[in-house]
Amino acid sequence: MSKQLITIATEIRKGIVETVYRKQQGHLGGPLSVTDILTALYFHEMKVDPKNPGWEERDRFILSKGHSGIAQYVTLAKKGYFPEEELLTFDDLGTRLQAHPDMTKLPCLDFSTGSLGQGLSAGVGMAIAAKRLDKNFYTYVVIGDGESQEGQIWEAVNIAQKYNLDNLIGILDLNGLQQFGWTVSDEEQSEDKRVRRAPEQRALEKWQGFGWQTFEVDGHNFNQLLSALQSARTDKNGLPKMIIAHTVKGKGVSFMENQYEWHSKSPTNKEYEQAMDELNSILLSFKSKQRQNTSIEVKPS
Amino acid sequence: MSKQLITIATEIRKGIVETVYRKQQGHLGGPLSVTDILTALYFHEMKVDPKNPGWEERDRFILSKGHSGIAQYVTLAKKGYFPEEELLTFDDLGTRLQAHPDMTKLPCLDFSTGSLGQGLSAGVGMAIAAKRLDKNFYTYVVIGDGESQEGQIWEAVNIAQKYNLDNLIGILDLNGLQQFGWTVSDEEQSEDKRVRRAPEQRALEKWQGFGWQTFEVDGHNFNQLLSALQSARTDKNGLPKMIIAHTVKGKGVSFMENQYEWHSKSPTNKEYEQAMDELNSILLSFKSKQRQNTSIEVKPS
Amino acid sequence: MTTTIGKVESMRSVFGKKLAEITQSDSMVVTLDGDLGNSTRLATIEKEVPEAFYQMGIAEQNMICVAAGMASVGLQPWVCSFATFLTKRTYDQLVVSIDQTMANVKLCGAYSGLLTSNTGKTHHSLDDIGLMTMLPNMTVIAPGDANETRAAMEAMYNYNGPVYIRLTRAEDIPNFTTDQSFTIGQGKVLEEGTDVAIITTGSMTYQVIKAVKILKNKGLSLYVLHLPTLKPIDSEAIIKAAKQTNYVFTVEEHYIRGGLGSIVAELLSEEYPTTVIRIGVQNEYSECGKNESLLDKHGLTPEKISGRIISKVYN
Amino acid sequence: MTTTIGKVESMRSVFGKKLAEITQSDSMVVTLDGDLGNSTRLATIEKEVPEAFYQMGIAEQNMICVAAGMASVGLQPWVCSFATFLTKRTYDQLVVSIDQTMANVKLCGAYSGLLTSNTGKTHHSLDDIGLMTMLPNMTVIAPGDANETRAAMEAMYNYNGPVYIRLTRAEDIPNFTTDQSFTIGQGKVLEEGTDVAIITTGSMTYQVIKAVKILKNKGLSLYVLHLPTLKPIDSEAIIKAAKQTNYVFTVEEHYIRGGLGSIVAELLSEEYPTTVIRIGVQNEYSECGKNESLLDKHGLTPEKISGRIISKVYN
Ligand SMILES: Cc1ncc(C[n+]2csc(CCOP(=O)(O)OP(=O)(O)O)c2C)c(N)n1
Ligand SMILES: Cc1ncc(C[n+]2csc(CCOP(=O)(O)OP(=O)(O)O)c2C)c(N)n1
Ligand SMILES: [Mg+2]
Ligand SMILES: [Mg+2]
Repeated sequence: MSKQLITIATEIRKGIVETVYRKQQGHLGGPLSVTDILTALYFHEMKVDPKNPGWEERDRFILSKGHSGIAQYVTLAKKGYFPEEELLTFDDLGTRLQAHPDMTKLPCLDFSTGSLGQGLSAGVGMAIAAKRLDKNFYTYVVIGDGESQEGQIWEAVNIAQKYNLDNLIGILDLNGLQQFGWTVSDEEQSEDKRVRRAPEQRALEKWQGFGWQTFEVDGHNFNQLLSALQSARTDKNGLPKMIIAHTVKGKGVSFMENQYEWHSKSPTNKEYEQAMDELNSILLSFKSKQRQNTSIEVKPS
Repeated sequence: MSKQLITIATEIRKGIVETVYRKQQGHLGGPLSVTDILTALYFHEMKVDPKNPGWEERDRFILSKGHSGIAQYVTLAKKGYFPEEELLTFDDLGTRLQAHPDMTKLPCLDFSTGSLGQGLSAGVGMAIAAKRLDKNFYTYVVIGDGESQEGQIWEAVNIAQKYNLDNLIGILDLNGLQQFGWTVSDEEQSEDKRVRRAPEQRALEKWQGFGWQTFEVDGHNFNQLLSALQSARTDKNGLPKMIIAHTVKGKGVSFMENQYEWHSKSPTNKEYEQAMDELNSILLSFKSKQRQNTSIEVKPS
Repeated sequence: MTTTIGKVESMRSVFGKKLAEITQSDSMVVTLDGDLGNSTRLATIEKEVPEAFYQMGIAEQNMICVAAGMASVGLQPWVCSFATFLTKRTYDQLVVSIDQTMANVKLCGAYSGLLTSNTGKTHHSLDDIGLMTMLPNMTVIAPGDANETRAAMEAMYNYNGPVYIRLTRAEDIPNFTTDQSFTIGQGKVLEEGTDVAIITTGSMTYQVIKAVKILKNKGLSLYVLHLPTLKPIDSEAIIKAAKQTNYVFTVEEHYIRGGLGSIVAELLSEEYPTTVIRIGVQNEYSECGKNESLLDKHGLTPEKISGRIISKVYN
Repeated sequence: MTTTIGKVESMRSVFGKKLAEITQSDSMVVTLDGDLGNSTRLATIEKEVPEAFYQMGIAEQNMICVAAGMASVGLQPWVCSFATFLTKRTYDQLVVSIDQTMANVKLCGAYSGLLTSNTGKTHHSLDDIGLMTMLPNMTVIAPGDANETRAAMEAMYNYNGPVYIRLTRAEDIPNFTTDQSFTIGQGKVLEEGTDVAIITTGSMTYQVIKAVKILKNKGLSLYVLHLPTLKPIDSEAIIKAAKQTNYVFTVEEHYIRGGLGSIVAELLSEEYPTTVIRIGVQNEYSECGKNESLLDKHGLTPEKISGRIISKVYN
């Protein structure tokens, strides 16, 4: 039985909003921005087995922008790694679901993050290890656009290219916002009502300049995401791959979209209800559309 | 009275070899590689006054690849900042001429370096300060190609572009070697006999990708160096400038050129004599050429 | 002197306001943010003195050296980020570009210790006292309340050289200091007694003040020394505290390896050997949790602190 | 046990050879270089087991996390650079990617202390004991001679978890240990006496052995405890040393703030308060200079060490 990726992603978004609302703590903007990417990876692209999380041949995944951990937890729960009820322990003392992914607590995590800029390097290490050990797994790393300001990212980029890591696939969650960032001028504001931004305008030039193969996609369009992921996986040309995914921070909840304050903020009752209404109506409208055309399906795992 | 830059540079090279030979310690490859750049800066481009090293309006200079400090010391001595005899205190306990430039010991240094990758950031700070204080000085920073592997460089590059620092001029000493680096294949070897290298092949793409204005020059050709420096200084277009200078590590001494072991090694008597012979014959041949054509002259300061 | 407890002021909001004031009054002062201004309250400066606010993005290493470069031209930069990133992510830069050059840079470590708004072990800063006091030219300050933060910032502004200030995110600390001025290097005796000396710093002093109430009820005579400056350390005050009592306890929101307790043990071992018990975070990582749970887990609530002291003294 | 002095072996050359041996015998072992292999002798592996050598360039932060990623897949990476860059430049990475994940990574800090081949203060590593012992899951080793380095490396190889080994560039230390095996966490009593205990580590133990000769001539009875492991610390051995003598001196090529002396003072202040005098680098930066001049400047030659002890004991 296959479910539509959009449905899954929307349900993940609901789980994110629900958890942060109930616990009254955690991040929202970044998790909602990266949801479709996680859905594409866990429900279509990656070779993983929820029943055997330690499987040596599994593809590896690192959420380098670790503050979006809640998005990964909901995704993992939906995929069947652990019961959804455990989500309600998020951020509690003693939980396996730490604010930032902690592999020592939750074994289905391939790496720990939380301090920005380190995950891509760990991915380089995994990709080198795969080559050294003749293993065919791929390593996927999601980084943020704000995170890309960390110099360590560019150290990793350089070494990945030097060692021809075509088994390393990065995804840049390019949502144009970070935690605080820079103010924008009045005319920039009018466009999408954002009042601050992470001024990354040269992502493509930078990654190409450093010798990576790049793909540019709408990070909320599964057709584009999946086809880029497939090319990235199959082009065994010695080049590490970066999928530059244009995304919207807070995606799916109108009043959170492109608003930097929603980086980490807990919804009030009213905000929670509006958010869930909006997400539910996406689900509904998608279900009616579904009857009309066929969309991308989830690979049976 | 003006002296030819090539003559000055060759004399500086002699001073470098002499000092390292006499003290039997220090670096040679990097200092010889950067000598012409330092000569162009101190004897032509920069607005400085050896009699007033603390002059507030002076141009600032940072040797980010601080292990080449001896090259800067000899240059400063030749320029008249301190007596040449002091060079013989290089690396001694109590000296002002530390192995790596130390502004707290030698006041004519604008910044301290030695740990690679930090100097460009300090230059960004000086350039921002100049704008904030409405000062017209320029900030020049020399970095190494090996040094450019440090992620911090790319953090600085990003911020310089964001803050439109067109008063910041970088020079990349692109000599294709670092301390140890990577082995080269047999065919790569034949070209210039180097057995290892710093595999920077994308400098232009990287710097342009990050939004800097670039210039590419032969770092041992004064015509090219000076004209790039002049354009860099006069293009007030909001872009920080990077002069990518192709250089030869160990330049001027045949058996040191392109040989990674000469990164830091002290010459034997015989090697010292041969090196000085070679440098002297450059001086001689240049003096005879000088009679035939006019070359670039030193600006009276 | 016995402590009088005043109103609760948020340390970070006072930090933002005081720094805006300083920045407004002196155009040589500039501020650098590591993309956390809305958390740390450095955002106040962007709002009130925008031309003195520089957003350096998520690139802490560069930020530190930019500040050093600015200082070399005569500016007085104040750099602010979470304590954990400000110190651990940039330690080589702090050494080489700030401390070795004696740059006039003020380093503000917000969200220090365990209380980082429930973000967990990657965000805890439990080693920054150790890190920063190993730097030969650094001055290290950890104020106990908002009032002292304000006074310490004025002193930092007037001091020429690198200073690190360690701030807490906790917002339930009432003012217990009243001094308008702050002398770098000077400890403050909050209680004079003869059985036990408690030496504290930063956010823990208020917990100790509460613990003292419990301990007095148990009939103990207490000497309380609050050390808002960790470097240079007030050796005289520490030795005096040790001499007047039978036991010395130190309390800090920091690892017991390398922090205040370590400094006190180093000093007293040389000058006046005596029992020093270090209360703080043991050799382990912490995790997510609300402020109260984390303090409790690590034995840093008034109840746990007093319990530890009692069990040692009456054992 | 009285020390017998054997032949001089260079610690770095033994390091390169032993690591090449380990790498040859186990294909899960890989090595990572920070562009200093020809200095540190990691180059030996590139020559002898080229497929296990990864040049990571001048990018220490990435190198640390690459090693952590490799370890997560089952490799055992050995990372080597100058101690100062390996620790200070990467401290946040060491915390978050190595220590918090308990990665099976071996960190080799070459050219530690003052003796960095005359490169000056940016290259001195005088804080790495402090830095590395603050990490909850880290094991910290500082062998005293080449023989002990070899044995310690074998122990590191067999231990599952992060280990930091602090190596000296000094090449004039003869072997004074003879053990073929190394037990992590165990100190070695080199001399038993009753007046003064000297506790040492790493490169300084040999200087102390020489100082002991001078001190014996002055009629002092000495207890010498060599601690090649700094974490976990051999508390029992330290307490025993303190109990048998009247004074404890610690000697290390490190700042007296935060290092071995600090660990000893912390422990004894809690367990057995006694006089601890920390001999090491004071609160100041050093500079260029030949090995002998630097040791002399900082009071770390046998003459200076013994002089300091005598003036304290007979003052
Ligand atoms: C080294 C480091 N510096 C600062 C932070 C604090 N921080 C957490 S999230 C964040 C903004 C991240 O922006 P971005 O990477 O664009 O993520 P997204 O927009 O997807 O949330 C910051 C500054 C951190 N976690 N690590
Ligand atoms: C942070 C840091 N890592 C390592 C070193 C050791 N080191 C000194 S010079 C050098 C090689 C530099 O290469 P490059 O920048 O290309 O300089 P050049 O070739 O001009 O000598 C290295 C690795 C250092 N000084 N700082
Ligand atoms: Mg973003
Ligand atoms: Mg080079």
